[in-house]
Amino acid sequence: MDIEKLNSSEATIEPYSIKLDFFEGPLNLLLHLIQQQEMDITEISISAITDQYLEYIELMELLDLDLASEFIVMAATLLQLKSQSILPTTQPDTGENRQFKDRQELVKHLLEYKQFKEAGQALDRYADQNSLTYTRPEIEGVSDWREYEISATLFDLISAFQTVTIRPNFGADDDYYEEIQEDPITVEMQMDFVQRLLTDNKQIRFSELFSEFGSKTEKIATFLAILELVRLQQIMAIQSDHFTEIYLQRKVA
Amino acid sequence: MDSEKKNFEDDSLIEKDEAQQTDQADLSESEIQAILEAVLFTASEPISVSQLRSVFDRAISGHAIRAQLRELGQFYDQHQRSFQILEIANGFQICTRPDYAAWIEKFHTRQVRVKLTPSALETLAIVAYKQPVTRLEIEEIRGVNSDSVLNSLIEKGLVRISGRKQEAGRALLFSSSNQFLEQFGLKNLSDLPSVEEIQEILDQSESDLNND
Amino acid sequence: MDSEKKNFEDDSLIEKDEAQQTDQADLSESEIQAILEAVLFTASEPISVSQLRSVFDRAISGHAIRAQLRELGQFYDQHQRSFQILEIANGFQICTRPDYAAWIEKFHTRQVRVKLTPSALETLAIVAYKQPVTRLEIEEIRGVNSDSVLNSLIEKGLVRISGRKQEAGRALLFSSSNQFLEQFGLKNLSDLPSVEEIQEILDQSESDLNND
Repeated sequence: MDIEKLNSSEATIEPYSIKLDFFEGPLNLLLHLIQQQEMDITEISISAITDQYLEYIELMELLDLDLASEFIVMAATLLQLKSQSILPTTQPDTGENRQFKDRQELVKHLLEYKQFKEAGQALDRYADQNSLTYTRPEIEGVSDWREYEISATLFDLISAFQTVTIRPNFGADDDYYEEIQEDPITVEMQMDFVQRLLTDNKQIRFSELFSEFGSKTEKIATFLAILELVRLQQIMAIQSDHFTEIYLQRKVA
Repeated sequence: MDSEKKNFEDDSLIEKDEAQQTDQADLSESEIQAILEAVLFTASEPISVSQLRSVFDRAISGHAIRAQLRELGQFYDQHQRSFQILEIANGFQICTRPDYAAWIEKFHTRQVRVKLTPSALETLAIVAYKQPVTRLEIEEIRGVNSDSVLNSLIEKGLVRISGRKQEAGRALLFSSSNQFLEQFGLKNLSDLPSVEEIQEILDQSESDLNND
Repeated sequence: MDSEKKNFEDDSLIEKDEAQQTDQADLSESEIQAILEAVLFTASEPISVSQLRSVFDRAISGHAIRAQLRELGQFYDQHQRSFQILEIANGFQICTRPDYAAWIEKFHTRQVRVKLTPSALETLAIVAYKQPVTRLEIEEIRGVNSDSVLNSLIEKGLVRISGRKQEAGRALLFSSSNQFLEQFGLKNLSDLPSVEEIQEILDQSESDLNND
């Protein structure tokens, strides 16, 4: 992994260690990957899911996203489960530093987590429905319910980014860095660029934003700019269904 | 909780002449209904049966009050009024029907809708279904530190500290608030969607999206 | 009564274009009347005919709007609803009838008395955490005279006089009451969140705000 190299050679990106308050945990990422592969949770292949998970974590590190320690613990757990599945009988369970004893336990936990996640989504529909009924005017000030909307999750954004860059060994090409060192594109510039695009257009496709760019630094800068604008509540990322095109639009106050 | 309210009203602070004006002894059913309507009409939040009873110095039973509210709601339904009586957050409230939302929004500014992040929603769901629950229990299910999301739910008034675990550690316990019920349009906690209902709701929203 | 809430099939309405929902071309008179009712219901002040016309993109005449408002008012009168339509200050408003004023006032004075002001809450917190505590100690912490707020807490039964200080002066000591515990859903005093825990929550909220 060339994270250090990228950081040292890329001064324009380094100051942007993005703190994502809406960061979801490793279980959420696992569910995301399972859904992406259209797998049944009870049928998951530990080996395949571990590889995908690690690939994802690498990309998040490369983007210098503030990675919670839970993601690393989960990576270690998955690796242990994977080795256990390869050597099922000869490897006695040490039980140290891992969240789940075996695959079955992981599946059970994922199912429980999924249920609460879906309950949350159902409650969101209740809130939608409830917002259509109006009451008599309040005597005192109304409480402020505003919170930034993000219909597409962080993982959706990263997945979309993954598809517009070269996968899976994105950023591993040494020669490439020589070239982009000179690149003047900064995250600020891209924030400005995206905002300007959104004054002329009501909506833009996430993928279109990248198609016309050449270098990876530009793509990274654009991607980080999008995350930052979402965080600053300037724009919204909207996805009508899982794994479909993500649209960006200006956040209406 | 009811006992406090009883104490408040027993404390003879009510003016004598007011008591005369609001003598409930000879009220007819339709008068009771109209009084309930007037009280709900002037309230901007759900009012509990106990609160409504106190208007009548508790001389009228909760059963009778519910019966009148039901009749009132049926009247609004039959005459196709634009508002209805909803049972919400352990109380009753007059609200407009969803069909009129678009018209109301043409005149009044659209009400700000509860919009939580996916992490906040799943944390709220854990609190709502498993309450009372500790921070650690929430984190075990979510697999990620949940301090800031929990604090933001408390700050929004959707989650409240409801006590302490009696066991070792005496960790704080978290529960959902009445405001949670109100904002999500739930009668009470048993009104939370069941596993089957959740699936139905999500399937429904998916097919809505696909129809677009 | 809960039919609306659970009517998720209907919420395809949300997704549709708003203009479609508010097409005034094919509205019947009773639909116009119900829309006017919904708009007046959600308003806190009189609404002029011209403002009401704008809801229908001025496609409906002022004459027709007045006619519907008159009919609506007659409907309320005939069915002896507790509210009426009044023409005030060049506009229309739904208001409760004067007959119900005493009942409404009775309800709202109760409400106010159950709710605590921020200064009452602050004083109550000091009593709860520092008990037994003297009036002087409370005032030192709050930096303001706390006589009346303390009296009102005693009157509400949330604070009680629990004794006298053994030292010189023998000042009165104040403690929280059982009613306080009940009202806040606490089993006993050790259920109160610790000062550190409260501080943690407050710090977190502050840093959340600063991050915005």
